Amino acid sequence: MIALSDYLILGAILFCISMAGIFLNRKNVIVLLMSIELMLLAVNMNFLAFSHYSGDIAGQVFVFFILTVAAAESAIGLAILVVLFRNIRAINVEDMAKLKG
Amino acid sequence: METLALGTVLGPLAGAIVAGLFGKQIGRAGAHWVAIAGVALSFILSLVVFKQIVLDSAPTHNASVYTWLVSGGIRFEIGFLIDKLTALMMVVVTFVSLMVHIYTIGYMRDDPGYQRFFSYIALFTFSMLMLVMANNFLQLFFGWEAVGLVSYLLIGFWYQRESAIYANLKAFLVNRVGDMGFLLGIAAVLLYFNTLDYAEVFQAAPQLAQHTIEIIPGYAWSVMTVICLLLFIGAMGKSAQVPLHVWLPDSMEGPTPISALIHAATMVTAGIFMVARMSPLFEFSETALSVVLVIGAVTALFMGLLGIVQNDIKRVIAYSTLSQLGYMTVALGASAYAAGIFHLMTHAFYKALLFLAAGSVIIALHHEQDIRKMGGLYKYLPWTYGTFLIGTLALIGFPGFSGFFSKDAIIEAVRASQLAGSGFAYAAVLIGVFVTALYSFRLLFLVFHTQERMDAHTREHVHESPPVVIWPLVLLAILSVIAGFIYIGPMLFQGFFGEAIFVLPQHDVLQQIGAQFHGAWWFMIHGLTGWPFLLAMAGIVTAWLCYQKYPEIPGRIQNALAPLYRLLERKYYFDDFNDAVLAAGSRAIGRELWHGGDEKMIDGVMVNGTAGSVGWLSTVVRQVQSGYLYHYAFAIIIGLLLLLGWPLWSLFGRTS
Amino acid sequence: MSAERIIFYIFATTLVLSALGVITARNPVHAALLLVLAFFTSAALWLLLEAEFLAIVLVLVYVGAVMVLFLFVVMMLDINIARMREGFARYLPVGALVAVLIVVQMVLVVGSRHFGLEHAPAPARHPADYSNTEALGRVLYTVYVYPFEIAAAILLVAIIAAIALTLRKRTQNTKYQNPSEQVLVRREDRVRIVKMPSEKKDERS
Amino acid sequence: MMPADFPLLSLVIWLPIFGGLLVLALSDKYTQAVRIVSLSVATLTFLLTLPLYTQFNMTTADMQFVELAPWISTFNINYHLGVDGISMPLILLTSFSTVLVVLAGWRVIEYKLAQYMAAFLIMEGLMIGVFAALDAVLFYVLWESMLVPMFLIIGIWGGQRRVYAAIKFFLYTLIGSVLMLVAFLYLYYRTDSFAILDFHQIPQFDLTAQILVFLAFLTAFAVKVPMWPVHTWLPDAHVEAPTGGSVILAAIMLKMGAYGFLRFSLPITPDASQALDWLMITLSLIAVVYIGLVALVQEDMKKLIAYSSISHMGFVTLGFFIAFDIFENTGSMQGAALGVEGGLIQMLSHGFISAALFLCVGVMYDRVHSRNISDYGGVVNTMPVFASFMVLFALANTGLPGTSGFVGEFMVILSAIKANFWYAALAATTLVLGAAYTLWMVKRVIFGAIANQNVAALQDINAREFLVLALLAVAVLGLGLWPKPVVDVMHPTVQHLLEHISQSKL
Amino acid sequence: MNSAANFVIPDFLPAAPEIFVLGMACLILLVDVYLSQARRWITYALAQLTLLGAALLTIMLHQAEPSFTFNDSFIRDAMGGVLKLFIYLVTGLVFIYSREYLKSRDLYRGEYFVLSLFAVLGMMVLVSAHSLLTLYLGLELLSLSLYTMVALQRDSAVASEAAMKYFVLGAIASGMLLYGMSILYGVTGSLNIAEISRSAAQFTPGAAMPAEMPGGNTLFIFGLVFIIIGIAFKLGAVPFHMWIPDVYHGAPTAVTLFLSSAPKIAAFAMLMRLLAEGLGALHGEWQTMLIILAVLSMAVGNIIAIAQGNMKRMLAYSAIAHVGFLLLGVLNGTLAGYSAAMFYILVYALMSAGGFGMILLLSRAGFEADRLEDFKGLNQRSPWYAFMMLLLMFSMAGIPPTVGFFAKLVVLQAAVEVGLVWLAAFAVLMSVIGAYYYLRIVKLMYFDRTEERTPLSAPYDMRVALSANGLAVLALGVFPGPLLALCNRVLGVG
Repeated sequence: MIALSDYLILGAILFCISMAGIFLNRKNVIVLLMSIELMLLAVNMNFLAFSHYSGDIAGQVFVFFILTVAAAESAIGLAILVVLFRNIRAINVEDMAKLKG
Repeated sequence: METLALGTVLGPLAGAIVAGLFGKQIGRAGAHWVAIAGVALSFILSLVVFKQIVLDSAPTHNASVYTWLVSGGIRFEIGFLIDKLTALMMVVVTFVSLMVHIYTIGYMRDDPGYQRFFSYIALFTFSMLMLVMANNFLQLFFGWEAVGLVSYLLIGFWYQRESAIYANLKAFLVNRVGDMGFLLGIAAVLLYFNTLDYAEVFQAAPQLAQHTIEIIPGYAWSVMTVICLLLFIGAMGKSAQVPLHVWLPDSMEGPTPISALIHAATMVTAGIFMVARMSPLFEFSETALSVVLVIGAVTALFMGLLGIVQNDIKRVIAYSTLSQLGYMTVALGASAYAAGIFHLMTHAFYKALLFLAAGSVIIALHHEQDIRKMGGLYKYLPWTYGTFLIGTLALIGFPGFSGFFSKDAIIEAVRASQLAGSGFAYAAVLIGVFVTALYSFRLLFLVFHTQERMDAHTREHVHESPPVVIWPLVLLAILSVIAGFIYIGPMLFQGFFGEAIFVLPQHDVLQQIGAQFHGAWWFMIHGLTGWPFLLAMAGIVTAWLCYQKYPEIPGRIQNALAPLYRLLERKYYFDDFNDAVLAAGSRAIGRELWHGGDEKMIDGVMVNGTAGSVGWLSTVVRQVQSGYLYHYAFAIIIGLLLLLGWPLWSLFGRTS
Repeated sequence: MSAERIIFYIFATTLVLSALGVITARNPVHAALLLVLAFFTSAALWLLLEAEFLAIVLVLVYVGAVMVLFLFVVMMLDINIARMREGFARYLPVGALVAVLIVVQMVLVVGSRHFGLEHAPAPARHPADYSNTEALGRVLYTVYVYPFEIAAAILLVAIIAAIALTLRKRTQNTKYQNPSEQVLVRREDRVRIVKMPSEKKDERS
Repeated sequence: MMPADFPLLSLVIWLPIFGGLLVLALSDKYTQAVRIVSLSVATLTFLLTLPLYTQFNMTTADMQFVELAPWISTFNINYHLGVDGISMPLILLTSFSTVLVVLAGWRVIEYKLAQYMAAFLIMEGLMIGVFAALDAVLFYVLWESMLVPMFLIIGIWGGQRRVYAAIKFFLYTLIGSVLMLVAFLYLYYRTDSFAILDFHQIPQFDLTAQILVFLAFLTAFAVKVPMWPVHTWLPDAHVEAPTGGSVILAAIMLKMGAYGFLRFSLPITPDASQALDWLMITLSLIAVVYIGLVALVQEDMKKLIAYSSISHMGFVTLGFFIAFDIFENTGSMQGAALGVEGGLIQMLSHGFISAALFLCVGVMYDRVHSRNISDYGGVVNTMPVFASFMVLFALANTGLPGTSGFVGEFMVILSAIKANFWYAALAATTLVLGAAYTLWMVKRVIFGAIANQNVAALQDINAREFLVLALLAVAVLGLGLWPKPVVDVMHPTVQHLLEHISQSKL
Repeated sequence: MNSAANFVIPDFLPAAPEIFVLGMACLILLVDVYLSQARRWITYALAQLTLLGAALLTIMLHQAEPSFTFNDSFIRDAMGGVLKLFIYLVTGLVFIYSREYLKSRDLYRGEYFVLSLFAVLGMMVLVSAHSLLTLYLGLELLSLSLYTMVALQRDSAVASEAAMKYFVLGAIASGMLLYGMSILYGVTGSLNIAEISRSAAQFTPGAAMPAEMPGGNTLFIFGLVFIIIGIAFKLGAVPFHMWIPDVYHGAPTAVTLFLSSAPKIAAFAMLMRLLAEGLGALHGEWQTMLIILAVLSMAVGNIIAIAQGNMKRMLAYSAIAHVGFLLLGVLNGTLAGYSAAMFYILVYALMSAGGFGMILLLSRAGFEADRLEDFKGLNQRSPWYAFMMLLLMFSMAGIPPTVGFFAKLVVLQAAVEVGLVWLAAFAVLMSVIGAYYYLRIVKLMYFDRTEERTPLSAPYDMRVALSANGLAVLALGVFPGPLLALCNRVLGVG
């Protein structure tokens, strides 16, 4: 039998990996976006696990919407990325530091 | 009586205001007429008062004019107390003042500040009357400060002279030091009597004789002593007793009539008057009396010594004034208040005379004051010479002249006194007599006899002063001769002052003297055999030898006793001490507190320091906003750690 | 050790490893592919959770659309691969430490201590005729109609955004040739002769 | 005779404010109109404040001319006005000084005259409001709003370092008052009311809380008074502010701190006041002596007067806080009353004298454009009339009997000795110090031979300046020769206050 | 348990404003396509009309008693109504202020307005969300629109940088929020806020494990933390504030203006729905967290703002500081406290709109007017607007008689009410530091002289609106009673 905790721990680990990805990544913005996808994946994992173990479908619905939003989000993210690239000819995280202080 | 008093006071005030505010409109003549009218009025009124109170011995008048303010259940009032003492003072003040007014017309004839001057001296008369007629401490203090103010204005009358405005500032400040003590004394009176009205205070005084106060914890002092000493500090300031005497010589920067009126005849005697007025308090503190006695003696002797080395005619007289004030103070200390007042009166006459005569000399020599540039003037200024001689004789106490009676009375009183320090005081006043005679006649010889030392130009223009100057001299001269003879009996030994002056029986020296007093003639004869007379003669002879016969002697003595001479010349280094230590010291402290305390500590460290550090902090903290995305993310993570951390800790801490 | 436990652990490990790979990959393309792998594995895990529909959607929508979009962008923007991993190691220790700390904290909470089987027993399997898709479909347009509409709006915004940000008006930066103009061109159009006075040096200053 | 419920206070608060807005509307296009309107508004306000005195009931300690209207019902904050024997004279002082300020700025101000006049008129309204407010929030609102015009006045029309001075002034006073706000909120929490009089009636008030509240108030009021060591904003502000600004600062704003002590600190936290009176007395005496010495060495006339202001305000706080020692020593409140009323009189008198002295400096500054003592000398030769005024005010500043300066100091010293001889002794040093720094300045500025061409070229004061100074001279002498009418107003209030604070709230 | 069975068509009426805005947004999107630049004003007018219509609908549909629809995932209550109305109002102001700016920067296109309207829609959804799902979706709708708007100035490097940062951080934040929601869902087994609060009621402070719910306490707090992070990010509370300065600074001023005003109100609503209504029972727990956030925000915001030379950046930091104050009101945890916070946020939205509006007023083609120096000597150029700015600045500093003072007063009162006197004292001291940089603006406008003589060119409506905005700050300062009463009433303070 797989315990609910197993899924949750998995989600937790994924979540942390994605966060680590975000603040460890010094260079590539795209990887940031990917990390965000991972983070959402972790959350989805949680929702599904809960909904499964509580026999309530609402969790699945939520995941459904999260997927939708995530898609839209990544679209916009990539669009912004493109604009950024056109402006500074790079997608290095370190190159985005004109605004500071 | 009320109206009389008011008239006496307001007359000069009106004169002062008119002459002061409308001087331009009414012109010079207008100014002096209005001022003189005012003073003359008050002189006449005071004569009336004098007649009623003294001659017809009407009851003492004590009533308040209006209530100044009421606070904390205490009424502060403005009012008059007119008893024999007051009446006498009124007459003296108004008379001398009147004389000076008249004299001024001549003396200040071509001074641009003519109107201002008249308004000042009229104002002075007003203040002085307020002082002497007060029936409570508040008004006393008012008059006290007011005369100080006028003296400030008058010393600085020629405000373009640096020395004058230095002198008047000095005078005011030194007086303020005295006033500080005086004010505290008044406060102490209020504290213990809970009223400022003379009558109530004096009446309650005996009960408080035994009370003690611990100003410095652990030392119980008699309340009376504290009060009296504090009040006497005030007197020291006004009446220029050592060490608060330093202002008086400098005050000679003022016009001569002022020296006569304020710094010889009236204002400086305010202290004496005040102590006499406070006799019901002083009597209950032998300590205070001894202090008064000693300080007076010191002043009397050592200030007299300074008179010998001075070369400015007015300064010589100024130092003699100091010494004479010392005599009066001695009298007070010996509980011979009457004698003190008596000397005050006679001194007022002859010292005013001396100053005015000196003034006349000064005019004659076109404002030359250095006696080394005079000499042989008696043939040019016969009247002046005559009156001056009379004044001098009165001053040294030549038998028959007014000074003789008052001074001898004081000396006798001191001899009879049993207080601590009376021995020293007696010696001091005796030597003082010799000294007085010495410097007075030195002055007389150097000015009127000996060969003429003024330059040719001046000599041609030397001429006797106009009658408006001479008349006051003559009048004062007459009084200087007769006043003593007439009044010694009644004033000293026949209870002239009645209840105005209070003396405990065990202190009443005048009583003892009075026991073998058989009239003025007797007193004169008696005086011829006493030490004072001989010492005075010795003084005259010495002066004759040193300055008339063998003028080279002084130089020799000077070289022989160089250190001593320098000591005298530097006036015992009082001024140097004040300038170098007190004045400069407080300025230095002030500068230190300003730059060090205010600017460096408070502003520098506390205020701007805080502001600066906040600014610095902000420049540091803003570095956190590095602009790097991963730092921002990291901040979020840290926040997460933080918020996650503590509740979990608390929870698992509790469970496990 | 039941079969599905084994399956779970296989996929879970793969998922974690591929996730790690995503954030450590030097080359974004690799990262993207690893992400695809992560999606696949998690899809499998979701099947274990009887969320068939979502599992499929995940594969179709994500792997099929989103990740392709990613790859497309990665290709479109020529990125200097060499600089990709500079300084990664430098921040690794502290980063890892923090990450681990959080994992510990989270696991402390969501671990078996609260969600072990004894607390949350596994539910019974649905019968074979049970359709997850239908179940979702039933509620999606009825109970969740309002969220559904909002989701629609969100997608619309995404479209608008994508266009507004990336669409370039061709007219501005593309050049056309017009041969007839080129033929008809005259000298005056091309050359202009300007008369200028010869200027002296000193006037410059 | 007006009806009892006539909103006189509101009138004198809002009239100048709206007058100021009107002036603002006139703008600099019609400068003459601006002047006339400002003057008439100020004068009218002054005349309207007179009934406060003439119709004042001197037998009761209750608030008079009370107006009460709900303002913010949700926190039961009210538009609550009223005056008693403490605040009423200060209101008159305010309206009086404003007239002078308007006159003083008549021709002198060229840059943005309308804004200048408007600022002063609006500030007048606010200041009167501060003295009349009986609701803590209303009080605070006015108290803070007041800073804004003053900030602008210093900053716009000030001298060289005006920006520094203005910001220093603003933040200094702000940091003080915000803590007072917290105290108000705490008291509201205790009483569920913002009415100041309700604050007075908190039955049980433990000492710690009292002390905290007291300290909060202290920061606010000590900065305003100002007391050592938070006084350093004053010299800067005074020096840099235009003459009018200095006058209002010295004459009114400083009084608000002292007023606050009487209105808040003492009645609300009597036990804390008693516990900390040693501190207050020490600070007051430091103000008298330390600041007196500092004033002695100032080279800038305005700075000197500013420091002398601090020193004189020391008497005010001293007069207030010796009360407790006097209870202990004498067991009666008589002496205390003397001290408190002395302090109040000192406030008024200082209002006149410092204003007068600043105006005098202003008169010279307008001609020579220097405040340095060393740039003057022998002014009397060219400006005799002015010189006599200046000397008069200087002497008043030294506390000469017959001038108002004497009354307060006299009363305070007389009651201080009941608390402790040395308090009185130290306080009395001002007789010497005050005379020293004031008259030394007079000696260097007024007397002596003409120092330089500037002085030689001086014109004596014109009719307008004469009027201003003469008004003040009358006030100074009047208060000095017959303070009774003013003091009588205060008796019931002060008596009531002292009875109140003599009962512990512990 | 909401299931498909026994399904009834939900009542759409309560959501009429949302539906209207959505419809209009789509309409404008279509219309705009066919408009030439010259006719762009039609878009503008339509957008304004949309807001107006929405406002009318909201007012008409207003009712005191809360009512639910869409299976309790949508709530219509008085608070929501008022918040929405203010959102319309502020957005309307934003449109007025931005028009000239957009024109002069080739941003005067349909997208700006459409996206704004979608953002408004998102806010509305957020405001009246009654389930985690709708709340999340509303938040995303809002955020996505905002990301795009920030990047809208395509040729500006800083703008796109700002957008990117905003996007990434925003995504993280929503990820955290979601994680928290998932936990809550797990614990309570429901997405509905009412039910969540019902089960949260069982929460027993102290005990780690209540009987009926395994690990309930721990999990609640666990979820709570993530939820709070999500909210704090949206509000911009330290340490989740990092995006604010960069985004405010980088975004085109017109967008910054929008960003800094209306969404704050929405964020407040989100906070109310989640913390107050959902997890009110955990007040004891989140109060402490909010205290930490409040202290940090006030300190960091005020202190860093001092060092700023750029107006937008400075206002960004001041925004952070203001959030700190807002939290003072919330952490009081009573209705009175919430109403204080609501008052604060509404007032802040007004002030912020006015403040950025002034920047827009001064800016013109090719000149951003976002440096402090650009305000030099404004009093010479235009006394009136200098005065307006003075009012706004003093209001932000919390100096009476402006409304900013009362905003601070009420939240401080709320803090004192729960015995946090030290916190109040700290807050006021921070506000003094804050006063310094607001004063600097006033100093620049009034004390410094400038040679700049170009007259301020702004369309009539903008002048009127801006003046109204400034005067409102003063008027509300003199008569704050009504607005306070309103906040109290809608929150049902007894």
